[in-house]
Formats: sequence, structure tokens, C-alpha cells
Amino acid sequence: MYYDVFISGFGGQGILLAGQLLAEAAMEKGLNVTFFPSYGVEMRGGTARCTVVMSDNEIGSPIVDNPRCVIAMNQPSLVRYQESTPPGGLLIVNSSLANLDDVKRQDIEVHGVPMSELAVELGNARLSNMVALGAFARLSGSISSDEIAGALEAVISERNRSLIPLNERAIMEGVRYAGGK
Amino acid sequence: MYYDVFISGFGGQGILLAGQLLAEAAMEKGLNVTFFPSYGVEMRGGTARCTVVMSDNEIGSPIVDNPRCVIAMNQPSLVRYQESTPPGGLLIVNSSLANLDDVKRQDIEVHGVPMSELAVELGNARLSNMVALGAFARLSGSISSDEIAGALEAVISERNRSLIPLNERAIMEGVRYAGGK
Amino acid sequence: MPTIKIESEKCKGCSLCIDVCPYELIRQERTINHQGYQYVVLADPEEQCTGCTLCALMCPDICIEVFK
Amino acid sequence: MPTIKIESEKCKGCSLCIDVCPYELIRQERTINHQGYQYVVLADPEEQCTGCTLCALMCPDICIEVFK
Amino acid sequence: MKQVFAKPKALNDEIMHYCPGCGHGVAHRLVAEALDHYDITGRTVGVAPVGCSVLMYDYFNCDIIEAPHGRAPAVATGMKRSRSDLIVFAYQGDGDLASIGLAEIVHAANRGENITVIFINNTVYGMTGGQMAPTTLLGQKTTTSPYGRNFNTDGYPIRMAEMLAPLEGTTYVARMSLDKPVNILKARKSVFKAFEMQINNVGFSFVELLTICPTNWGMDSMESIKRIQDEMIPYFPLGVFKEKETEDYI
Amino acid sequence: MKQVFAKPKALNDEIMHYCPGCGHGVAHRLVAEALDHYDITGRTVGVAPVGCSVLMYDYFNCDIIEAPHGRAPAVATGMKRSRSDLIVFAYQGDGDLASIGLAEIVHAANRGENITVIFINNTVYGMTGGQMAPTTLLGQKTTTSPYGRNFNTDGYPIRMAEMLAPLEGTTYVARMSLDKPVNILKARKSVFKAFEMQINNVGFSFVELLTICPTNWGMDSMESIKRIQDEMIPYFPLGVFKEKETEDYI
Amino acid sequence: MTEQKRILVKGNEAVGMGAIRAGCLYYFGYPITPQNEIPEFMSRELPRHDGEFVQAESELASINMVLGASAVGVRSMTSSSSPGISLMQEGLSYLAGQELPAVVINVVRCGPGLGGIATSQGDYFQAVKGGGHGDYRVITLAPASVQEMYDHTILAFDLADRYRNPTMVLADAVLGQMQEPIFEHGDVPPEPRKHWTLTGAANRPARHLKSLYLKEGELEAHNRMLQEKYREIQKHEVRFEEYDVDDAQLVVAAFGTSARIARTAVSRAREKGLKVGLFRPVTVFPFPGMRLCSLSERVKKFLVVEMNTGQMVEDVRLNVKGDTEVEFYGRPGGAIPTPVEVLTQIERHY
Amino acid sequence: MTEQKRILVKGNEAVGMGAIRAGCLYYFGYPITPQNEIPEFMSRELPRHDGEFVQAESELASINMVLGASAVGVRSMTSSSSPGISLMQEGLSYLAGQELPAVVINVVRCGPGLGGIATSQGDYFQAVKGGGHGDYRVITLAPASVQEMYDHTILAFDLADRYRNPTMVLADAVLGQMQEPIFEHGDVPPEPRKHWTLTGAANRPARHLKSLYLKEGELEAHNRMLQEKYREIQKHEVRFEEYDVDDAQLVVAAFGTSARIARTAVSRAREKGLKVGLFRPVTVFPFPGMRLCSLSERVKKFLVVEMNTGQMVEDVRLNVKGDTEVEFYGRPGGAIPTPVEVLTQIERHY
Ligand SMILES: Cc1ncc(C[n+]2csc(CCOP(=O)(O)OP(=O)(O)O)c2C)c(N)n1
Ligand SMILES: Cc1ncc(C[n+]2csc(CCOP(=O)(O)OP(=O)(O)O)c2C)c(N)n1
Ligand code: SF4
Ligand code: SF4
Ligand code: SF4
Ligand code: SF4
Ligand code: SF4
Ligand code: SF4
Ligand SMILES: [Mg+2]
Ligand SMILES: [Mg+2]
Repeated sequence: MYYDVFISGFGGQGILLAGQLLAEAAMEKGLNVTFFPSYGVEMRGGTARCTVVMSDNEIGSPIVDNPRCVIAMNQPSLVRYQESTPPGGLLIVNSSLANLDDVKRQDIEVHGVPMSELAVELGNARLSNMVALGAFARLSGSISSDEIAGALEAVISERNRSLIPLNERAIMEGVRYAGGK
Repeated sequence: MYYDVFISGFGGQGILLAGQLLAEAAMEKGLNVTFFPSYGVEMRGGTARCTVVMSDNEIGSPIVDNPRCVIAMNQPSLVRYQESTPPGGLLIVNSSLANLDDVKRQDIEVHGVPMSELAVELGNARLSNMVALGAFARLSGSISSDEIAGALEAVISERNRSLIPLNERAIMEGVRYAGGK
Repeated sequence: MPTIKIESEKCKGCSLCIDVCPYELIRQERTINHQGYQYVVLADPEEQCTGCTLCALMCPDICIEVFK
Repeated sequence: MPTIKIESEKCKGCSLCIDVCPYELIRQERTINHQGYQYVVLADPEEQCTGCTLCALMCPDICIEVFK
Repeated sequence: MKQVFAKPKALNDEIMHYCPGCGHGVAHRLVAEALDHYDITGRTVGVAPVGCSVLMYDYFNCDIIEAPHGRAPAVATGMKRSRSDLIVFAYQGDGDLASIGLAEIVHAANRGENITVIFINNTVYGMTGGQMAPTTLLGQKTTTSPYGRNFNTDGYPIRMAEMLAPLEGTTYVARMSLDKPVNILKARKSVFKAFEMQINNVGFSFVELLTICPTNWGMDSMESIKRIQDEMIPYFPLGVFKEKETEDYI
Repeated sequence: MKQVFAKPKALNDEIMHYCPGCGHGVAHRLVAEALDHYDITGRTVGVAPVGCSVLMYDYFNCDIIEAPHGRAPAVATGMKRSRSDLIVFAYQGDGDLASIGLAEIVHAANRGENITVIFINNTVYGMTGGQMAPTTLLGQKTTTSPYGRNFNTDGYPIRMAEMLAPLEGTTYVARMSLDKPVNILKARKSVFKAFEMQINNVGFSFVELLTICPTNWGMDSMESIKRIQDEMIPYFPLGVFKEKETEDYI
Repeated sequence: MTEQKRILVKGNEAVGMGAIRAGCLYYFGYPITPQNEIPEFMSRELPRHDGEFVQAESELASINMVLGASAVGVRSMTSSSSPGISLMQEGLSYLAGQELPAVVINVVRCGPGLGGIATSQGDYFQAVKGGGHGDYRVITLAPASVQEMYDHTILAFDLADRYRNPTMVLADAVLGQMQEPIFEHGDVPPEPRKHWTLTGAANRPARHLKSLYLKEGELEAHNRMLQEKYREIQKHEVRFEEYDVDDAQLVVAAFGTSARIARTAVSRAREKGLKVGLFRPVTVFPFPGMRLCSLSERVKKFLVVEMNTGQMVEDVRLNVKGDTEVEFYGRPGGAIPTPVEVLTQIERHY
Repeated sequence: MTEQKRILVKGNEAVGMGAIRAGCLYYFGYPITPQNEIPEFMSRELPRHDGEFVQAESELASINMVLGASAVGVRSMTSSSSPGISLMQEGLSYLAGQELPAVVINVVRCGPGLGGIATSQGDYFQAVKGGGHGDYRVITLAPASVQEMYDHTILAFDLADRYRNPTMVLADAVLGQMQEPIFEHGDVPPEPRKHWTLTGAANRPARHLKSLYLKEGELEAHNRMLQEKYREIQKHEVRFEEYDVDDAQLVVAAFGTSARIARTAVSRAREKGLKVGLFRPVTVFPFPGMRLCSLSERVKKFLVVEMNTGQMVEDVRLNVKGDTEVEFYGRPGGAIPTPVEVLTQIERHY
């Protein structure tokens, strides 16, 4: 088993947390995993990106040119990264902030999920990252939404523990929108 | 033709000037020449040393482990450097400041010259370096005292030009003491 | 009549101009620009702007021009 | 009777002690020590030294001991 | 209708990479206004530091060089000594100038190099993600003073204007704040004066500007502005610390 | 008969390599007397600079490390932070401390490191053969200011005691002169005080000592002493610039 | 040891965890991307362990604070990235000359100059040939995973103390920034007794730590002694890893992150039936040259892969038998070769 | 040219004379033995030429002042000795990254650490492999006489400007301190027009000099461009000298002062009837490897002589044919091999 995913969006959308959660879940599942965040000067412009690689083998590079899945959480990410996933790859787009009309690829699987809107409906725009992970779990088949939810405790800080149920709900909402469990 | 000489004494005895004069004279004679002074931290202790190499061939190292001639201008120099000249080499000692009894070598040519006393008799203790050069010219046969005296102008600074005749006399005094021209 | 012009694509929505306008003429949009920021606009262009330049002085991104 | 002891082998003949002695009791030798310096000596050990330590205070080479 | 406020010509039209609210923007504008005012853009060379403002060459219309971290005053010295007809300014952050580059700024000031230094004091290392700077206030939490800056282990916030003003080599030393329009106008005057000193060959001029870094202070812009007023200005008093008259020199 | 003046125990019997008259000798003695007085030789570590006093480890009976040129305050910081029970002093020349090592001394002082720094100001680079130091006086000829130090090109003699005293981190800052017995006695008191500050954990203490370098001044010892009095003291005023009371701190 | 839990940590934090596990309670450093999590971690953790975190005024100060701390006998460290490590070169030469143990972490970024903050292996020469002045060597470890960031930090303290020599962990931005699961383990070799530290001369003669030797012949003897020590290190401390080299016709040689990428490429090549292996130096000084030499008796070709313009390739060339071909594939300036790229190179040179 | 007079000058002063002859009127430096005569000479002479002498506060400041001066288009230089050169490594990496010409003189002394002030060739690696961070090269000249101290300084300015690259004269304490007769000559290649300098953006778009490249692929492209330049340098600027190599069975390879000593030894060996030659790299980067390679087709053995523990020997090994034997004889720490010693080695390996 090998799977790699690239998540990109604005700073503040919880991109890194989403990646870390995914990595933690993969680790708890017994997989090898690497999580690579964007860092430093790149952050100034208000963008955030990360890559997660999961495998039952040793993992080579934690940075991947052509990730099997790209999650584009905003318009610039859609424009910039839709090209990187290989033919047959998966592109999950936050259709609340990115225009699906701008998808140029014909050779990949594209899913629009109005992550921000769904999150706002759940009561907090910041949950869009969890919605994204739910959709990812459903669409990639690489890891289950339960496994992701199960790792929340390890990743969410002590004082935010009470928010775990809400996060779980957001993950499920993503699963639901992407085609149901 | 190849000749190398090592001069050593206290700071203030004009060791470096003597070496430079010799080098200048050798150059004016058309020889290749190198002059290597001691420098830096070594000077703090109040010692001064230099090496002059003259040759009609290209010169290799300007520093020489076993110089054909050692001029020891004081007692510590005599003690420390008499060993360095090779068998058959020449050792010229300032017998005013160094004790000839401390010469241990049997296999070299040793000459004591009371350089400081001769210089004082000429009116200035600081002329001992010139006396030394005179003796060296006479004993080494590598360069003539006239050639040395002829280079004085190039080495002595503008405002001390008037002292040239006195320096010439000191050189001749060294020649005289060492066995006459 | 004095007015200001805000380059919304340059604006980063820091709101420093909002706070400083004596007449509270500037407000933040809910929509975002291409940089991803909720930019600001002159709320009431016809009315009270005195062209005092306070908003422009504060703006770190030099997106405000003032006319008088 | 107060006096000083000068370690002539350590002395560098800087003459700072000479200048400072109120009774001009220290003088420089013409001969040199193993370091090559004209060292100083207490000129008149029997007489006026008050053991004031001024000479010793000035000596950078710590060659002067003072007894009182 | 006349335009009474416009982007200075010495800046180009790029969107700056700074965070929302970041003080570098206003500081850039003031420098650019000085270049416009004295009409010197065409003979000015700027020295960019390493820090958030390293990319300032993307914004200014004058020639600019990038200096190694902290060495802008040395680079500026090399330029001005070789081409005294150029106007040379260094633009430095507090980590750059007051920490790693302390020897360079003090010695350039002490030599009285005829250059202008704009010093951006935001009490933090912005570019590297919010570590403690020499100017970080006591008690301030940063990523390397997670329990708040403690004078016992971290020392005291350093006051650069006060350190440089007594040096014989400096001619103009001021500290200004970019917290509100009136102070921005005063700062503008100071920046102008600093360039004027150099144009008149009077010697080393220095303007410290108190600015906000909302990102690394973990505050929004308005809270950040308030922090300047409540915490920074009391410790870093504003004012002109030194101003030699041109006549003193000519 | 009692011995009223003897070589301090903290110094051994080596002949020092310094030139005749050199001020390092007296400075060494004063430090050694302090080590004797507080009986701390056995728990003291000295930091030798690069300069004529680099060989001080041949003379002192305490543990000593050699620091790279100018970095003695950083080395001392590393020691004292790791072993706060040790008494740590740095001994530095004016090239070492005020030129290449300026950032290190100012920041160690500003952090209030609990160390003692003895600063030998002889207005010249002794060891390297008499080049201009930051403390070289205006007009003074050195091998790199052959026409005399000129403020237009070389800047001004730097006053370190005055620069360090205003820093919050310093507790004792003094400048003394080794030109005559009475001043040497005062300097002795200052050096003692500086060590006392450290022993009492009060913080950073600093004593600047004006000394002669006959070799590189091109003067004999007596002329050199007169130069301290006529030229150095007027520019580098003597005195205690700062003295925090122990109680201020405990 | 009981079954341990894996935890997901960032490479830079693993360095901090390893250091504290090794008993290093004194950290001196200056911020620089991409290694800021090391000082940040230390500033949080050391006060809890009664240690000291000092944010130095510069990298020059950092390395010299480490020099001081090392001299009084404690384990201490600094970390930085490329430009900051350049500023430490004088200090490293002093540490080596004074025979002081010290651990320095270089989370390499791309250069030259300010360059960028992306990853690179462009500081290999600086680390293993000696970027400072004079004849000296820095023991240099090249981790390739977050686990090794942790392990090598501990090992670095051990080697530094054992040989009284500065020791560097030559990582890169990828290793510093990525998170991977690691095991924390407890088996740290005991700190040796140090008979040379400056701890006050009570009841013993005073000690000096210096690198200045002015008497005739002294410095030469000192240098020869150092070289003797470096030979000992070369004899005893070489470490490397091999995959599939036994029957390999072509062996890829790579260290650090490049080796991980090459590992994937080598597996894919094997899947395609190519007899390809991987040789990964774990220590780059001492360089595993002897092993390469004996491999070269059988292996036809070596392909060196680096994230630079060709540095370790020289050490490979110096060590393989005279006529062995050594090819190079490099990506400098922050670019990271992909497994596909490396595979293409393998196929090209096979 | 008319018949010229030889004058006796010190190596360090010859550097200053050459620099001024090359039109360098801006000197920035910090004192250190054994090169103090360079700043001292410049402080005396430059004011007379309407130039500027600045005694920098440190070597860090020196190299960055040079960086500034170079950026505005003038010829400028600094000089130092080993520990000071270590402090310049960050600056050198920046100069290379920003493609700025600059001349740096290293009058090498012995190390590591403070070491001593006697002569050494221990900074070879630092100079030619890059003691700073990242992939860059410094053009490095290795003079072997006072005449060459003069000539190479002029040449260094020429090469630096031609290739927009820092250029080092890698001398040693012997060359800096000794006096030899030299000819001053007037034939200095004209300074090229510089189209990249920062001289004010009047009537043209603003220019930037930087080494930071953040956009994807930019820094890699920049690095590849630099490497291309270094290859050009290797193609066009290799310089070396040979004595008696034509029929030599054993060739001694040595640079700088070592080459002079070896020259004497080789002559004596010839007197004894041994077929021995001398190969002296005049440029050590670019290293004359191609020539060594073709020599190695015929020559049985090379004996590398250095005043260090073995540095250039690696470059020799990297370039000679696979099975050519390369022996090494070195004296580190300030010791100078004598012709007799070298002759003994020649006889031993012949
Ligand atoms: C030699 C070196 N050390 C460290 C760094 C990393 N670094 C880049 S910017 C910076 C500090 C930035 O802080 P400041 O100067 O206050 O500027 P700001 O970003 O706050 O404007 C540091 C430490 C570097 N680039 N080079
Ligand atoms: C990095 C470095 N730069 C320069 C030197 C050369 N150097 C040795 S001592 C010294 C200055 C000595 O002057 P100072 O500190 O005033 O001490 P003094 O000898 O006058 O007591 C210098 C520049 C060095 N050893 N290391
Ligand atoms: S110019 Fe003055 S009144 Fe007009 S919008 Fe700006 S701040 Fe308000
Ligand atoms: S100050 Fe400028 S950037 Fe900030 S909100 Fe107002 S217009 Fe936008
Ligand atoms: S102790 Fe006083 S009186 Fe005696 S010799 Fe010394 S200075 Fe003179
Ligand atoms: S002060 Fe000391 S060294 Fe100087 S002359 Fe007197 S005794 Fe000798
Ligand atoms: S991090 Fe701070 S200083 Fe840097 S751009 Fe953002 S707000 Fe400005
Ligand atoms: S050179 Fe000056 S400082 Fe150095 S030992 Fe001689 S007198 Fe003292
Ligand atoms: Mg800042
Ligand atoms: Mg001094």
C-alpha cells in the first residue's frame, strides 16, 4: 500500500493540522508515514501547504511531485496544483472558494465539495479542513474516516478536547457529501 | 654560486637592517636573493632573526635549516643556533655579548668579533650590525665588503643618509678585525 | 467632492484604515480578493469623506489614494 | 630596616620603578641579564628605603619584593 | 479634483508580500517619499537586510543589494566609500541590526559613515517565525522565550537609538513610531531629515521606527497598534536623540 | 622584618613575555591579587583573548582557556551558564573587545552575564605590531593610521565604559589607569570590586584599565606614562561609571 | 525494554529530544530557517530540566558559547543552517584545535549566499573537508530519517566526547521539517569521565585549553597527534548501510534524503529486473571508503546522487578502484530529485 | 618596454603594489599576522592615490565592505590570514552567489584554531572546495615568489572581473614575509565595462544584486548557470608550470612555497641522475587536472609535497589515471620541508 496526498490552501484554513491528523491516523494504523509542511518565507504570503505519504513499505521522499491526490482548499491552489496529480489521480476542490470551471484536466477524477459552506453550516468556518479529510477518506480509499477521527485526540490540544465531537461531525459531513459511507 | 646566512640577536641590534642590506647588495650584484625576517609574536621577547639566501640559480626555500653561516649577535643566539650550521660551516660570534667558551662545535669555523665594542669605539653601539657584515664579507667570501657598502644608499632612509660614511667605516672595521681585506 | 480610491486587489483587510477614519466611512467586505483577503471599500462614497488622508497614511499596502 | 629585593633576572630595565622612588634609590646597571636587559638594582640598600612599596606597585614584571 | 495622496514614485506597483497590517509597508512608503522628495531615486542604492524586508528590492525603484544577515552597515560602508556621490541607505530589522549585526552598526556609526540607516523595531524576528529579538520586551512571549522574556536568562530589551546617539560619529538619531497618523507624519519628517543629512554630507543618520508584527505577536492589527502605545513606547521613548546642525560640520 | 609586598600566589614564577614597561604585567598582578584576596584561584577560570596577553595561561595559576579573537565574552557565557559555581573572568585587549568582539561584549553585558571582564585599553593593537585600535586617539600615528588617526576616515576613539554603563544588564563599570601608584591602588580596588560582584552573583562587572604599550607607541616607558596622563585620561575619564548595590539585586 | 509506542515528531524536534536524552542541558543558538524548531524546542524544554537555553547574538557567539560550555565539561550543542554554519567555521577550527567535544547540527538549506530555505546537500564539502582553516576534521553523521535525527544526535554526543572532537549532524531541510514516527529509546552510552576540563585548579595544577603552539615543533606534533586521532576515527567509526548490493552491477551511492529517494528508485529498478543496489554512507567523515573500494572490485559502475552539484562524488571517486566508472546525478538549489528521475538515471547508466 | 630595475620588496608589499597597479583603490581589512604589511602599505599609499583605506572592525566587516564596493563597480580587495579567512566564508559564499568580483588574499598561517603565525598550506581545501555553504567556487591562484605575489594580484583582479567571481590569492607566511627582487610592470589588462553595477537607477530600470531566489526552479537554474561559468573557467584559466617532466619517471607535484623547495630537490635529484620532474599548479582552482591526467599516462608515480597533512593530494589522485601511484609528503603546523627532506622522499619513492 502506498498513497500520497498534497493539501494546499490559505493560512488559517487548518491545512497543516489536517495533514498532521492524517499522518497520525496512518501511524496509528501501523503504516509508515511522512508529513512534510511548507515552512518559512513561503508562509508570509498567507499560503499553507503540506504533503502526507503513507505506505506499508519504507518511504522515500516525503515530498512528491505528482501526488495521487491533491486537495485544493482555495482558488490559487486549484489553479496552481491541478497539474501536479498524474493521469487517473484525484483532485478534491473546495468549491466554496474555488471555481470548478477552472478545472482544465480531463484525465483525472475531480470532486467539488463546498467545504467552507458545509463547515459554516456546522457552525464554524474553520472546520473546512475536517470536511476535506472526510471527503478524502471517502474518495481515496486509502484510510477510513473512522481511523482519521480516531486520531483526533492525539492531534488536538488539551484545551480543545471538547471540540472533538464537532470535528468528527465535520469529517462525517465530508464523507457524506462525497458520496456517503 | 649559492650562499645562505642566518643572523640572530636582540631586537634593537639592527639584525633586520643587516639582512636587508646584504640582500640588497646581492641583488645589485645581479644575484637572485631572498631575505626572510622573523616576525610577529616572536618579536615580543626582544629577539630578532633573519635569513638571507644568495644564488645565481633560482632559489628554493628562503628559510634554511642549516645555513652555511650563522652570525650570533648575542649569547642566547650563540647557544641556540651554533648547532644549525653544517660541518664545515661558519659561525661568527659577537664576542662582546656572547661567551666564546660556550661554543661546543669542533667541526666548524668559529670567529669571535667584539662587534659591540668595536661599534662603541666607532662612536655608536648600534653599528655592531655593520661590523658583523664586514666580518661576514671577509670570512664567507660570498660577497665583498664594497658590494655591501655600495647598497647602503638603497637601504638607509633618506634622513639618515649622512650616516652612510660611518656605516661604511663600521663595515671596514669588521673586515679588518676578521682578518683584513 | 473629496473621496478615496481603494485598490481592492492590493488590500489585505488589515482594517487599520477602518479604525482611523473619523467618519467610519470604510468597511470590510465579506468576499475575498485574489490574495485571499477580505478587502475594504469606501462605504459611502457620496457623503462625508473630507480627504483628510488619515486612512491612506495608515495603510501599509498603499492601496488608498485620496482626492480632494 | 625597610628594604627591597629586586630579581634582576626578571627585570626588563623599564625604569618605571626608578622614576617613582621618592628617594631615588634605584638605578640601572650597565650590564645586561640573560634576557638582554639592563636590569636595575637598589643603589643604597643601607640607607633611606622606607618600604613604601611605590616601586613594587609600578613594576610590571613583579620583580620587586618589599620588606619592612 | 486633485490627488492629495498617492503612491510614491520610488515604489513600484507590486503587491508586497508582507502580512496584513505589517509595519514594513508604511516604513517603505516613508523611505520612498524621501527619495521622491529629494529626487534622488536615480542615484540611491539601498541595502536590504535579511529579514522580512529582504524582498524590498521587489518594491523600490532604486538599485538595491542584499546584504548578509546583519552586515548591511558594512556593505553600505563599502559602497559609500567607493562612490561618495551615491546616496546609500540600509534598511534593517531588529534581529539584523541589534543582534547579529551589532558590531557593524556601532562601528559604521562610530566611523561616521555618511549613510542613512532605517531601523525597523518590531520586537521580534519576523521572517524566521517569531523568535526573541534583542528588542523583545520583558515578559513578551516569543517562540524562543515561551515563558516570556526574563531578564535573568535573556537580558534586557536593547535601546539602539540611545546606544548610538552618544557616539561622536552620529549626526542624526531618532526614534519614531508608526502607530498612528500623527506619529507617521513625524516619522516621515525624521526619515526626510536623515536623508537630508546624507545629502548634505553631514554623516551618519539613523531612524528607529516602532512597527507592528501582528503575525508573530499573535494579535490582530488593532491590538498590535495598541501594544505599541501601551508597551513599546513606554520602554522605547520617541524623540530625536541627536541632531547635529549642518553648520557644525561644514 | 615582614614582607609587605610580594608576588601574588595566583601568579607563577615565569618570566612574562611582555615588552619592558608593558601594562599587561601590572594588570595581571591586580587580577591575581583579587584571586588571592577572595581565595578563589581554585575555582576560577580565565578566558584569554587573542592579543599580547594570549599567553596569560603561562602566568596564572588558575585554569584558563584561549578564546578566538573577540569572542571571550561568549566563551565566558558558555562557561558560566554551564557551571555557575565557577568564577569566570575574561581578559581582553582593545582590539579584541572593542573592535572584532563588540557584539559579544555588548550582548554579554546586556544579558547581565554574571562574569567579570578586565579590559586593557592601550590604544593600539599590540600583538600584531601596532595597528590602529578602536581606542586609538585622534591624531595618533599607528602602522595603519600612518598620518595620524583622522575622524573623517577612521572615526572616533570609542569609549567602552561609557557604552556599557547605561545597559541594564551591567552592575559595575569602571575605568582606571595604571599610570602611577595611587591610580594602581584605585584600579586594584576596582578589580576587587568587580570580582566581588560576581562572587555575590550580582551580575556583569567590567573594569577598563588604561595601560602603556611603549613598543608600539614608539616611546620609552616614562614617556608612555606621561602620554596616559596627558592624552588618554582627558579623553578616557577615570571613574566608576556604575555600581549597583548588592541589595538592588537580592 | 518494554514494547514502545511510536510517536510522530518533526525531525528538528527529534534532534532536541535526542540531545536531552543524551544529557545535553546547555543549548546555545541563533534562529535560522529551516531549523528553528530546535531552539524553540530547547527554549521550552531545557528550563524544565534545569538546563540553560541561551539565544546567542549570532552564530559566532553560539559556537563560542558551546566552546566555553564544553571546556567546563558539560554536554552542549548548537544548531543552525548553512549561512549560520559558515559563520561557525573559525569556531569549529578552534574546537578541533583545542580538542573540545561539541555537537553542531546543520539543517542544510540551499545556497550559495542567502540562496533559499529549501533543502540541499550543498554543505558536504564544508563539513567533511573542513570549511575552517588548518588541518582538522569534524566527525560528520548523515541521518536519513527522523528516527536517525534522534539517534544520530545521541551518537554525536558520544563520539564527540569519546574523541574530544566537534561532531556534526549533517541533515537537510527535508529531514528537519518532516514528521515521521519514531521510537524514543533509553540506551545512551555513559558519558566518559573527562580529565581535561576547566573546573577550577583546586588541589591540582592549573589546566589550559589552547590551540596556540609557539615553540618550535610543538604545533607540528600537535597536528600529527590530531591526524593520528582522525585515523583512529576512520578505523573505528565508519558506518554505512547497504541494500541489494550483493549481486548489483550498478550501485547508487547517496546520503541523507537523497538516499531515501534513491532507495525507492532502486526498489523500482529491482522490480524491473535490474541488478541495482544502494550504498548509503551513514558517517561521511569518516567516509566508508574501504567498503566502497572492496565493492568496486565487483561492481561495474557507481551512480552518485546528491542534492548539489557534485561533492560526495569526489570521495567516491577517491576510494573506488582506479578504473571503476563513477557517474553523478545532482539537483542543486533546492530541487529534490524524484524516484522517477533517479530511476531514469539508473536505466541510463545500467 | 624599457629595461627595468629590479627592486627588493616584501611579498606582502608586492601584493599592495600589484593591487594599486591593477587600479584597486579601495582596501578594507583587519590586522592579522603574517599579512599586516598589506593593510599597512595600503594605509600609507591609498590616500596618495585618492583611494580609501578602511580598517574594518573585523574580517566579517571587511569582506562585506568589499561586497559593497564591488557592487558599485570599483575594484576593491581585502586580505587576511587563516582564522580571518574562516570568518569570511559566509561573505565569500554571498559574493559567489551574487556573482560579484572581489579579490581576497590569504597569507596562510598554521592552524587549526589560533595555531601559530608560521607558514602553512593548511587552507587549501577551504579555498578550493569552498569553506562556505552551498555549491560555489573561488578562483584560486597559488603564487610561489614575490614576483608572483605582485603578478597574481593583478591577475586576480582581471579574472574576478572577467568572470564576476571572487578570486583568492592563496599565499603563505613565507611568501608574505620574504623579500625578493621583482620587476614592476605596466601591462595590466583593461578593466572590463560592467553592466550590472549599482550606480543609481537614473535613466534605466533599477538593478538588484542578490543571491536569494525563492521562485520554484529559479535557484536551481542560478546554480546551473554558476556551474556553467565554473566549467568555462576550468576550460580557459588553468595555469601550471613544469620543470623536467618530459622524461620524468617520478613527478613531484607541489604549489606555492612547497613548489620552490621541491624545485631545489628536483634539481639535486637530476644531478644524481634521477629522472624526476616538478609539476606546479599555478591555479589551484581551476585545478590543472587534465594535464596531470595526460602526464599520468607516462609518469609512473607522483609525489605530492605540501605544508599540511594532505589536501591537494586529493585533487591529484582525482585526476591521474586510475592505477597511477600517488605518494604524499607533508609537514603541517608551521614546519617547512627542506630540499634535503624532499630529496630523501624522492629517492625513497623513485
Ligand atoms: C547568518 C544568518 N543567520 C540567521 C539567519 C536567519 N534569519 C533570517 S531573517 C532573521 C531575523 C529577522 O528578524 P529581524 O531582523 O527583526 O527582521 P524582521 O523579519 O522582524 O523584519 C534571521 C535570524 C540568516 N539568514 N543568516
Ligand atoms: C580572527 C582574527 N583576526 C585577527 C587576528 C590577529 N590579531 C591577533 S591579536 C590582535 C589584536 C590585538 O590587539 P589588542 O586586542 O588591543 O591586544 P593587545 O595586544 O594590544 O594587548 C589581532 C588583530 C586573529 N588572531 N584572529
Ligand atoms: S480620507 Fe479621511 S475621511 Fe476620507 S475615508 Fe480616509 S480617513 Fe475617512
Ligand atoms: S489599511 Fe490598506 S490594506 Fe489595510 S484594510 Fe485598509 S486598505 Fe486594506
Ligand atoms: S620601597 Fe619606596 S623607598 Fe624603598 S626603594 Fe621602593 S620606592 Fe624607594
Ligand atoms: S619596574 Fe621592574 S622591570 Fe622595570 S626596571 Fe624596575 S624592577 Fe625592572
Ligand atoms: S512576520 Fe511580522 S514583520 Fe514579517 S511580514 Fe509578517 S507582520 Fe511583517
Ligand atoms: S607590544 Fe605593547 S601590549 Fe604587547 S607586550 Fe609589548 S608593550 Fe605590551
Ligand atoms: Mg524584527
Ligand atoms: Mg591593545
